[in-house]
Amino acid sequence: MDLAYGEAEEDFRRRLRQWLAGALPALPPKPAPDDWPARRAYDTGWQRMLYDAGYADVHWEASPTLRLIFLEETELAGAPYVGANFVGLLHAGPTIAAEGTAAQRERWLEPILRGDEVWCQGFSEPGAGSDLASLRTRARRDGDAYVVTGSKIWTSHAEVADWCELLVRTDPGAPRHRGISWLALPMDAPGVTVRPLRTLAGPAEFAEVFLDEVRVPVANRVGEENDGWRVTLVTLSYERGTAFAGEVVACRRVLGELAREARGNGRWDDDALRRRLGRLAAEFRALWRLTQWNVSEAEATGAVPGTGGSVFKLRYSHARQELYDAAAEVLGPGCLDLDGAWTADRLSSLSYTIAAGTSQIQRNIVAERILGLPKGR
Amino acid sequence: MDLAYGEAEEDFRRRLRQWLAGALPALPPKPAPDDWPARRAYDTGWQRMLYDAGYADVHWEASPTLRLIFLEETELAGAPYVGANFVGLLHAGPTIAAEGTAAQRERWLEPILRGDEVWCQGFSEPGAGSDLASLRTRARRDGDAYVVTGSKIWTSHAEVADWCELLVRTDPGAPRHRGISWLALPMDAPGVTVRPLRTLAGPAEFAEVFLDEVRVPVANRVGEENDGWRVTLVTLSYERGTAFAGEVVACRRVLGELAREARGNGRWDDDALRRRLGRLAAEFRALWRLTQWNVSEAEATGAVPGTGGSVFKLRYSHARQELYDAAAEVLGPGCLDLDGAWTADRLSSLSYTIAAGTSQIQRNIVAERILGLPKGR
Amino acid sequence: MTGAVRFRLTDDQRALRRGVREVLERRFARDALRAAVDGGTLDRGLWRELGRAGFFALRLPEADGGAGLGLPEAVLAFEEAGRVLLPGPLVATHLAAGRIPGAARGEVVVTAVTGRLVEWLDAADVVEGDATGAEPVRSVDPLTPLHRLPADRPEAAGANRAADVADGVQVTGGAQAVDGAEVTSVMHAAGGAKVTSVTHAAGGAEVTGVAQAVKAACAAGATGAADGAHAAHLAAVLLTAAEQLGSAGRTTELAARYACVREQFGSPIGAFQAVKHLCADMLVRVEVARAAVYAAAVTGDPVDVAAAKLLADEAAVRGARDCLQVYGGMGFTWEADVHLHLKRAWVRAERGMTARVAEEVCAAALGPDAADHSV
Amino acid sequence: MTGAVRFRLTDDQRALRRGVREVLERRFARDALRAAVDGGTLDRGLWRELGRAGFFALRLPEADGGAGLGLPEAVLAFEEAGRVLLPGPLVATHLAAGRIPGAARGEVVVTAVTGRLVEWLDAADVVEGDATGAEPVRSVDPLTPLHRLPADRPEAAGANRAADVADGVQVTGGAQAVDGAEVTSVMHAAGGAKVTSVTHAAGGAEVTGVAQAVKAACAAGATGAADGAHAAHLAAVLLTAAEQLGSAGRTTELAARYACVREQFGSPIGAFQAVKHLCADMLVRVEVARAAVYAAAVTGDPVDVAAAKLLADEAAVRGARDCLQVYGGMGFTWEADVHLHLKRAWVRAERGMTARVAEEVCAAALGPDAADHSV
Repeated sequence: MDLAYGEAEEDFRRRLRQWLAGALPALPPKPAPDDWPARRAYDTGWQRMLYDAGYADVHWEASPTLRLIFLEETELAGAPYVGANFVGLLHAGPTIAAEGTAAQRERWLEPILRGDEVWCQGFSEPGAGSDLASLRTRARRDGDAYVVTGSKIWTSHAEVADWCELLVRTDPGAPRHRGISWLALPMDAPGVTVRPLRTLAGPAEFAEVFLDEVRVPVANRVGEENDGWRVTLVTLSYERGTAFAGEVVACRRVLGELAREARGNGRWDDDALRRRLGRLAAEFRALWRLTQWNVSEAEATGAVPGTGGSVFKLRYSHARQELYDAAAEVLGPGCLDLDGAWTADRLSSLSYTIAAGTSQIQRNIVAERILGLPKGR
Repeated sequence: MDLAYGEAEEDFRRRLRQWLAGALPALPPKPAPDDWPARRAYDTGWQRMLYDAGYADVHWEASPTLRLIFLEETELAGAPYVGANFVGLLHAGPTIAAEGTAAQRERWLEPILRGDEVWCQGFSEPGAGSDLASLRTRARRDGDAYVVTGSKIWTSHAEVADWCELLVRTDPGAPRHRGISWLALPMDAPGVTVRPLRTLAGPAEFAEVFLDEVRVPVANRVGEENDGWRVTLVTLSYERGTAFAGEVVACRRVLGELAREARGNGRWDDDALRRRLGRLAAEFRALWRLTQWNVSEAEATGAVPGTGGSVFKLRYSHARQELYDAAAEVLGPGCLDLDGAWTADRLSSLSYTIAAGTSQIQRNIVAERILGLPKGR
Repeated sequence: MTGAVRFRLTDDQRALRRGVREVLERRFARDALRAAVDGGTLDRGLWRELGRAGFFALRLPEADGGAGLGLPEAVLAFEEAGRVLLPGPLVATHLAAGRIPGAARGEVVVTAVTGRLVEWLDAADVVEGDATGAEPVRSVDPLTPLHRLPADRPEAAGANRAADVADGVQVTGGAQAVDGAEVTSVMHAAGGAKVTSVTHAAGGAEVTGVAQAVKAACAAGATGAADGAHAAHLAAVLLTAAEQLGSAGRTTELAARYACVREQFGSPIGAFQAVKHLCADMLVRVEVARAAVYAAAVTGDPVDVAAAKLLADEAAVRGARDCLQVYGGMGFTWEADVHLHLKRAWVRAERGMTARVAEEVCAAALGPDAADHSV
Repeated sequence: MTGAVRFRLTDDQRALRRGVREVLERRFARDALRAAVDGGTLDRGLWRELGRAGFFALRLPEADGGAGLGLPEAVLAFEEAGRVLLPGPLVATHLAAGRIPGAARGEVVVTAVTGRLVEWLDAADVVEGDATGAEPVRSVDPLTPLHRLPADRPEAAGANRAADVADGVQVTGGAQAVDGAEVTSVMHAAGGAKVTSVTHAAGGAEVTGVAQAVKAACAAGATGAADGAHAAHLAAVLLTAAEQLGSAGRTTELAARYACVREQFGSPIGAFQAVKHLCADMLVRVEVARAAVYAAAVTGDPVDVAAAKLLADEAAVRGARDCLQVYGGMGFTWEADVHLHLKRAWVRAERGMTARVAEEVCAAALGPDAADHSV
């Protein structure tokens, strides 16, 4: 049981920190929040800087520990988030790397790393949320192409993406999990329509994607036909306990800011609020330690305990919402100001117990797969 | 919408208050908590006093409003609880009154009212708790008697009871709810063994009752053979929104005592604890109003809203546990003293979310019967 | 008078509730709601219709053109308003009826400074309290435009602190104004125009008329004014609680309805206990809050009012949160109404009396020698 | 040294945990637990066996007859103790090892005044801190006899307040005692016998020996003594947290196991989401608390220790409560072990550092200019 890092890791951290100190001032100004093309350019520009400095593949090649250090240091330094590169770097890329042919890897991986191509994700559908395997977007084989019809929702960055990792039903007669395939859809193909999806947090990066008889070459299928569910699980289990590492660092920073604000506006003298912040501080300290624990296990065994992070996500989602509720209490009536410090984050935090597996689904996973409770009911 | 009482009610309250002022000082000293025969004598003695004063049948004949006033005033005056008379007055008695033959009513009702006979309840079994209809205690017909074998649990006052309202399975082949009958079991019948049941709160009034080929006359069956489930539901729905009325009054008194204690020991200066007590005060105020609401509805329509009190019980059970957790915080290390003011009540409050329908079962009832959510799962 | 306790709706009250619901269904159906969300302006036609329907004059004596009803009836009307997310400074205008000409009939829109916030300042013809220097805020709630008083203004800071113990309509501010010195702080129109700009309000109320009305309201002397202010404050808090109650009831219905139709894993999600129990707990919070709000309307007791606000705030905020969780991704979209309930509930939780203050009021009532029990 | 972060158990640590678990399974199986519940006395044979197994001497240098291990290993051992509800003043005796002769080998039972409470006073050979005037209390936990200091004694009140910020083993009390004037306040035997009564302790340690040991512990001077006291306090808090963690893990296991076998409505109750999700939340609390407790054992940081205590207390108390709910009526019986976990968790929550104090410690660390982040 140790929290010290090895020399190589500390060296990596030192060099990264040094590089960040030089690189960040050279960044262009941040684009407006809803200027999607400018945001794409900003995000991919940052990815290109990482590429040139040798950090582009930190999510793919580096050990979980180095990845953890990368996420921690970039967050501490205020570096840009992965942004529009998210799906390419953390979902589609790893899937292609693991399950693609040599030609597919050749075609798609390097452009992701260089920030040349942006991917989005076409998994969820209006009727298939928690129950993803009930997806209905249909792909009919026609010669050397699939003809795809259906719709997807919650597709981030769809407006500016070049590719979409798409789950489609290729065998409607098979059991739910057995008739699904994984396709790389070129977003400029005829029949693809993208409609921005406004959320309760205002205009966000989400969109709906409508597919009307879109032809996708069979060569764009990764994995075997009807084997897409397994291919997807490979993607989902790729993450090595670091999924929210940067966010936990950020939450701890926010907590410090809240304490400063509360000290300034007098709310700090309220025993209840002050101790509430203290409790959250304990919470996020523990979540950081749990991240390090999961990374250590992943490093040693290849697997993240708590069934791939469900334990972590359950607690973190809740703690993040608590954090922004506490922020509202610190601000008092100021919490109603959309331009206020934490209002936008409070709104977006509302999705945490829903997105990427609701807390209800995560509890099922924890109870059934870790505690061995029976399925059903 | 009104919270005023009519003249008749206010008159009832005045006379009751007057009577209590005279009657209570005449009570014998309270018996030791685990001297069950003495407690029986004390409880039945009190019932006899009520009988002589004309209040014995307040739970049966009086309007829900008068019952509410009775519970409120006796609690405020510090009168004895219903104690060992509970099952007779509030379960078995009303069942016999509603479903019994003239002879049965003649035989059993008056002794209950006079405090001459004590009843206990033989419903739950070790294997049949939340799922009461899965009970297995077997009654085989043999001439003019049933021969009963099985065991019951959570039978209060069994050691000192004369009668037990017993649910038995008379037709093992029928669907679960269709093969059950309701019997009045004389506790001195051969084959009845009572074993006190120790709880986490120490020795309490609970017992297990073992039945080994006990002969119960068929004449002791209330309702038709195999119709016991319906007969039982009659009992369960008898209560008219007043089930916890006295307790809510008592909880509000405890809250006042906690505030006094906290003011004395300095904890009142803790914003968090003080406001916690304030929140509980709001809670119990509202629960008292909800009681009055339910009673008013019962008075007007004959039915308690919130499906017979499930809404009330869910919130009250939780609030009661919160109350005693707050008490522990007021006491600090003193909360570990079993002889301390609220420790025993804290322990017994732990049963509230379990007994008489767990909170999980109550939520099912509320969701399915009030909100119309589908069954199953 | 031998009746039992009748803590339930009378037939008249049921009829009133039905009537308000019908007006709102006709004049503020879902398309009107979404139009209000997109538009952001106050519908003066709707306001006048509310006036005609007696929404504002409900508690005025019949002699003064009102319905002569009481707080319980007002609470029922505001509960309905909360259900459909009816926008506008409803509470302030209702409280101004009979005091500020035109308010009763919905011809004048009245808002009030509460704490450091003013709702619907640009749309209001009359502002109660001193809104000098208030700056527009990009409101989290698309149905409630907000202005905020500067934090560094001493009075505002004072008001903010005072708000902590006795928030609400600042009638004392109005009383100051009758001196004529700070009339602009009482009257307000877009652009900071002087008091004469009130004449642009429908109904043509005049400055002196309004000022005299305010004066009259305070004429009973310092004690009377304080009592009146206190009563008005309590009413404002309680009517806000009633709106919260309506919203909480509505999100509970929405969640239950969605849980019956949305299918995942081969059955309606409402068949899963996790969803089912979430909905059950929502309903429990609504019913407990309802008992508290209705009782406070009957008694008018300050502690009952504080308890009502506390429980109704919680029912509304947590109800909207849980409804969002039941809706899942769909609840996160702008098109679903869930977020409107949540954001509005946040606004109302800050209005009049916060949870913190309500808890203190309830705690303070736990007197040292209090057998805290009132029938 | 190119290894990655290794915040996980080493093979040696796994072996240690297994070893402790085996000893406890052999010497303190369920029948022994229930015998302890009924008996209420401390099993000196078991105590010595714990001593022989190195439970108390774990952190003593090997030169002094210890195992030369650190806080992480001690935490693992105490977690196992918490799992099986091992009774006795384990923390105080462990902390006395090497300082009070006989403690390391389990030949002497050492207890300590923490706040206003003393656990196992009658059974102890040595008491650290001033227990003068302590009165027996009918303890809520059948596995932890308690004495309580009078509230009106100024020192006790002081200790109680001090306890709020730096509770735990009151080594300063011990330091006073080396002057010889108040020796009885350091040493204690049943009946208030003087210090010589320590000779009745197994192992025959002598008064002067003990007094000198205490003196030696404080010899490093005022600063050193304060540091030592602080370190001992932190260790006491952390080892208590470790016991809570063990208890929380155990109640989670018990609940899950019961949910798999108990059937109602035709299936195991663990198949119902309500029960399933209760169990899942229990496990989450355990794993988050585990990360906090283990990390605090590695860093020894006071804020990490406070966070660990806070989260472990919550995991233990709520875990036992939820386990009771899963057990239903069966959990309410004396025969089920659930209540023993709950009551013990309540006792430990009051020991060393309460949630209130832990929250304050964590809040205070949110420095005004703190980018509160330490790798």
